[in-house]
Amino acid sequence: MLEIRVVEKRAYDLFLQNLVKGTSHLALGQEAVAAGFGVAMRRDDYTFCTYRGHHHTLARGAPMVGVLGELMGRKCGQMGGKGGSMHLTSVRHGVMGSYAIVGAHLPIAAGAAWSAQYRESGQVAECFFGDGTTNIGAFHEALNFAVVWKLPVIFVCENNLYMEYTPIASVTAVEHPAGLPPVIVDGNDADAVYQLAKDSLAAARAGKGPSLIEAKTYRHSGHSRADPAKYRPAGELDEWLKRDPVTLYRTRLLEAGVPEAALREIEGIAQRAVDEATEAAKASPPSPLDVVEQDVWSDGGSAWRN
Amino acid sequence: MLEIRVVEKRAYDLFLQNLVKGTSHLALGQEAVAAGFGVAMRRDDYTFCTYRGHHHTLARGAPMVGVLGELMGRKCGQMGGKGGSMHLTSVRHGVMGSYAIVGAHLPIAAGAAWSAQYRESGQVAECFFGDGTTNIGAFHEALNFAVVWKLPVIFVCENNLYMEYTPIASVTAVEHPAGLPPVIVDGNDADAVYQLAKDSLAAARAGKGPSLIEAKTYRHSGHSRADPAKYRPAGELDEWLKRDPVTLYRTRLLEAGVPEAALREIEGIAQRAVDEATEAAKASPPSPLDVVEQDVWSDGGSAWRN
Amino acid sequence: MAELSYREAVAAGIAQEMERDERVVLLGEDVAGAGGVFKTTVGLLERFGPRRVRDTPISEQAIVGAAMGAAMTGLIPIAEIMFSDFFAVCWDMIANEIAKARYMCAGQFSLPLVIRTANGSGARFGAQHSQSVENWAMAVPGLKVVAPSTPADVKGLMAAAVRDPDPVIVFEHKGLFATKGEVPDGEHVDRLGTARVVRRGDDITVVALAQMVPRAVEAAERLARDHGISATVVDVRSLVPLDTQTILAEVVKTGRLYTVEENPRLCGWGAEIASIVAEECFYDLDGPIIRITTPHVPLPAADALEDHAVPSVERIVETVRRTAG
Amino acid sequence: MAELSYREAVAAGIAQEMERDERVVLLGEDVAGAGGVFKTTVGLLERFGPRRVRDTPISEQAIVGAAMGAAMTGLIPIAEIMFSDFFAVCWDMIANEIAKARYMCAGQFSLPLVIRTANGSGARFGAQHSQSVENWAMAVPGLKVVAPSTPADVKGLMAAAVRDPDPVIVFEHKGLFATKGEVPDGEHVDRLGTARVVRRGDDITVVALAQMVPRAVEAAERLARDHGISATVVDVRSLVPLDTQTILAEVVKTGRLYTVEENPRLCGWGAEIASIVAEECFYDLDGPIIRITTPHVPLPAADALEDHAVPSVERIVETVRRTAG
Ligand SMILES: Cc1ncc(C[n+]2csc(CCOP(=O)(O)OP(=O)(O)O)c2C)c(N)n1
Ligand SMILES: Cc1ncc(C[n+]2csc(CCOP(=O)(O)OP(=O)(O)O)c2C)c(N)n1
Ligand SMILES: [Mg+2]
Ligand SMILES: [Mg+2]
Repeated sequence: MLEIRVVEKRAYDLFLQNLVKGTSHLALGQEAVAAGFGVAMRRDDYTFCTYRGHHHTLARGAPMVGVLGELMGRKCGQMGGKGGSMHLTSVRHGVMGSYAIVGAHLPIAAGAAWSAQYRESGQVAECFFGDGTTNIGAFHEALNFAVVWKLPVIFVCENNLYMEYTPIASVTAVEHPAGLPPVIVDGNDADAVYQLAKDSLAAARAGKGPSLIEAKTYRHSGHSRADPAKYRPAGELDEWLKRDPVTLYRTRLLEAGVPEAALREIEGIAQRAVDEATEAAKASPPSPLDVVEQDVWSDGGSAWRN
Repeated sequence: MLEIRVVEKRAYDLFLQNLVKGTSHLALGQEAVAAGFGVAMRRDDYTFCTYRGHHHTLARGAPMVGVLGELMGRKCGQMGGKGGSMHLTSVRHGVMGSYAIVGAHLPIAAGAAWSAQYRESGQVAECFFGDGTTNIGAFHEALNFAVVWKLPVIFVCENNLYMEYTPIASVTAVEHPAGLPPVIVDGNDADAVYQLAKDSLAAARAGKGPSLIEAKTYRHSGHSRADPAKYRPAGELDEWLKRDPVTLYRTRLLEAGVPEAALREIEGIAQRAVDEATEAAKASPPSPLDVVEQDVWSDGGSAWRN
Repeated sequence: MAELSYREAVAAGIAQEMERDERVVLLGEDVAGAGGVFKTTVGLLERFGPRRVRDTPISEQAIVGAAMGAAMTGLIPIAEIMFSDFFAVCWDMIANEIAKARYMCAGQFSLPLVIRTANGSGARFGAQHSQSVENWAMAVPGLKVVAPSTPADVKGLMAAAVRDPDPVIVFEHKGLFATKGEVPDGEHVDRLGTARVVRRGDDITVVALAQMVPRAVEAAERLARDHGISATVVDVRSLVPLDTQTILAEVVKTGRLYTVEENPRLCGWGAEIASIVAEECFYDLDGPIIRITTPHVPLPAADALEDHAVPSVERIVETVRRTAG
Repeated sequence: MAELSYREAVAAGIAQEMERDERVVLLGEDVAGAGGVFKTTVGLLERFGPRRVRDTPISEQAIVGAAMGAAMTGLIPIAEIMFSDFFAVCWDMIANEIAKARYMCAGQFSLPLVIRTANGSGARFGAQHSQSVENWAMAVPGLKVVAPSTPADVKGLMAAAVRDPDPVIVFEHKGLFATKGEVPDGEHVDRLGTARVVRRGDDITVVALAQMVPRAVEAAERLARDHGISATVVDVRSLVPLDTQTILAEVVKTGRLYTVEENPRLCGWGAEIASIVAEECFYDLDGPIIRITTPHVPLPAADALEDHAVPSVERIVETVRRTAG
């Protein structure tokens, strides 16, 4: 969780230094959801996430240098600069992609769950998305489909109160989607998320079908790098900062008797790891131009004619 | 209701005589829904229906010759043969179209309701669709949209237990769509439908927003002309024939003291009207070929270049 | 060789591949219990069981999205979209997700899946159930696209599509389902990206696809018989990959190109082929390149109107006769 | 004349029409309170109020569908689809409903509506937020399509789109939002279906659209200066209706056609224009027709990669120099 926090902050700094070009959607404030689920998942479970997916990608163990390098369009980037911030994928770590069209990855995650069910592999697909996503058709189709086919998929809504700049409450009436009543969890409490994650994963693995989880959380920054988030009511951010998941967890550890020094050390390690990843990414050359015409097809190329 | 029944049967006969070429989806058995709503609606209210839309089109007063002519591809057809059975439209009668892509007309009906709200015209949009439609994304988007914008639109699901050939219960988990709990009505009881139609229309006109109605009914014939409906369990059709809406209503009228002779007379009138419409349609020439390149644009033509 | 109808050949191709590979699964609306609304999947449920042949809700995004998710995790799904017109309700899944995913992740996974669909006119279903949308798919990088014109081809190209490691869209043609033809016995696997010269002539080259192929052939017979014009007919079969070698070679031989397309006029595959020819063998051309297409209008429902809109044998003959001077 | 940015000109065009006609309404995601994610609708909520300028849920089918329903019942809606890539999630509404409804009902109603969207590359948003999909729209009969390249044009064509009685898709270009230019004072209404000759030359004709227009013009300057090649540049502006008169006339004058397209290679508008030229002024051509396009791949995200994929001034110059012999 801490590493995610530091990476997200670094991503912001790198953007300010003009080293990150395209857009990026930080998950500052939402780290506990990724951390709680990431730890609870089995190595071969599948993660599907959105353009706001750095946290979930890192939580599955994808290396920081690949993430930062991708944001910077470097050769060392997770996808060599072809995907960018919104499309982080690390199949090796079970991260089956970050999808930038709202709602699209829900049916896809259901499909991965179908495959796990068919292969009797015991794998579960986790699908993360935002509150705004509950208004799009694909959300509804995927939930119904997963329920009817009893698929091992967990749909996790990170409810951060806003779509891009519009408060979600002003545009949604969705409450009981497609026969799947949501289980609500404090998304800023990593332990609570972890516990629920474990339970729902176990249920999915036991063949009990999908579940829908609503993790209540908040993004500390704007929607994307272009957004100063002026639409927020005064004081809202401050309230949520008081419940910052990283601070909350730190306090909890202290209260549990973990010495301050040990926490400092962990913090130092995270900081150094991110520094090193940053330097490695900076040192990596830009992606070679010939990748542009590669990897459309499985033969590695893009030929559409003979 | 009776006229609709006779027209639908005639459409079937004409198909057997190879006078109706394309597909057609009869509403035999579902007439009471159209009749109940048709009578309750204000002249300037809007109807939106599906490919299974003959009944709703007729219930709004569109002439039979236009409907039968359209099925036969005649010049006298409602749209001169350009739309066919699945796309009956009669703007003059408030029938704003029949739509053949499942779910598509729900957002469109919401849009007409928005227009009525904006113009403060007091009009209501009625949107009819089948049970299978509850599984497609557009259904969900439209309902949420209508609730959030508080639109004067009534979504009427004619639940006839089947999508094309697949029983709906095997593929749907949808129960409480987008914050709009359905009101259930016996769709074979024309009076019950009429009463509910009146109430929901009044509510919509009073600015109370949309409603969702589930009319339980059954189609006596197959899904479309190509379908012998072998997938039905034995006896199911017979059970429903006992509750045939036309017979039910006839019995009720008799019980209410309407003399048999009066009913016979009405039946005779309906029969003759359909006979006349059939002859008129048969006498009409086929659509002239030049309509093919007409009416893409409002200038009446289809030019895409100068 | 057995004689099969085009619709039987579809089922035969799917069955052959399901038999061969346990990873091949089929999903779609009414494909299982009912054997498909066009009866193209008859017998598959009985033969392969409900685990591998599955009916779905009316949820095209879920159907195609599920196929994608399954393909990236070890299965080889065949998804049916009942009518190609309905691509529009799941176009995001096809054009933005399936087509682009492999590229965006720099090849970390592949998507071995097939989307098959009933395309085209002939059944008098009107504007929303009769479209030819093969050009929609061709315009999107990341999709392979075939449109077979015979029973043998539909079986062989279906098999090739299933075996291909990338997403392939198979456009079956509604107007051809009832046609019959010889299909090789035993395993039959064709090759994507290969056009076929159906007929050879000296004066002009006609390039056609799917339902337009038999019409082009008949037109060629009549042109030879009635007007002394001798035509080569090429069946494109595969739009992506496109067999430009065969097409260009045949155009160079006659010096004249006609394309016969069912899709509406603008930006069809015919425009693509015409443009390739106008760039790459301009100096071999003896006259204008002429596209024979459906006019740029939606399709009408009535039989006479539909027949008038879509290129007919008469229209092909007439156009060639008038212009091949 | 005032100098406006392209994004300001979008808002100015909408405002002009909302001012004129009470029936004009605007809906879309984040268009009201936030003034649009590209700041193209800034000030409209304040000026016209929440009844006429409305934020919607993330429901593209509902947005476009509602626009259609409203258009057939007396309003003139302008629907924003935030990125043109998202057309794919509401393609049924656009391609199957809006485009076909008037035809199917034999003209019983019209659909005076506008769908405006941010199209194209330049912002390094990757494969799902950078596409140029004007060819998707052009391929569907029943849609009018414009893609302006200057602030004046975007204002004037927006106004023309609103006044047109049929559905018009306005492709605003992300790569042009920050560009500035003179916009006529007072009411400014342009005409659909008119191309513009931006520059005249003797040797070749270059036909371009939207972001490719300034690049084509710059390439033409360099070709003149460095290589002695004198080029006409035509800004297509409107794909449907298409001003074939202007285009054909300019091609005939130089005898050589180059198209510069941002959409991926296959079945783009360039193919359509090339095909028209290859049919209608074949005998006026002095050499092959050459299309300069993005290769047939999804777009990569990294800046250098994106720049490499999309036609650049250098690539235009280089291609012409090599082939205009
Ligand atoms: C189909 C579609 N519509 C619109 C967008 C633009 N968009 C990107 S993110 C976003 C808001 C999503 O809100 P939410 O689901 O709550 O996720 P969050 O960003 O809050 O994590 C929107 C509207 C999109 N990417 N895809
Ligand atoms: C998007 C889409 N998918 C599939 C179809 C094919 N189709 C036509 S009718 C139908 C069944 C619809 O069932 P329901 O909504 O219950 O209506 P009913 O026919 O029973 O009146 C299907 C699957 C379609 N027209 N549109
Ligand atoms: Mg949110
Ligand atoms: Mg039904």
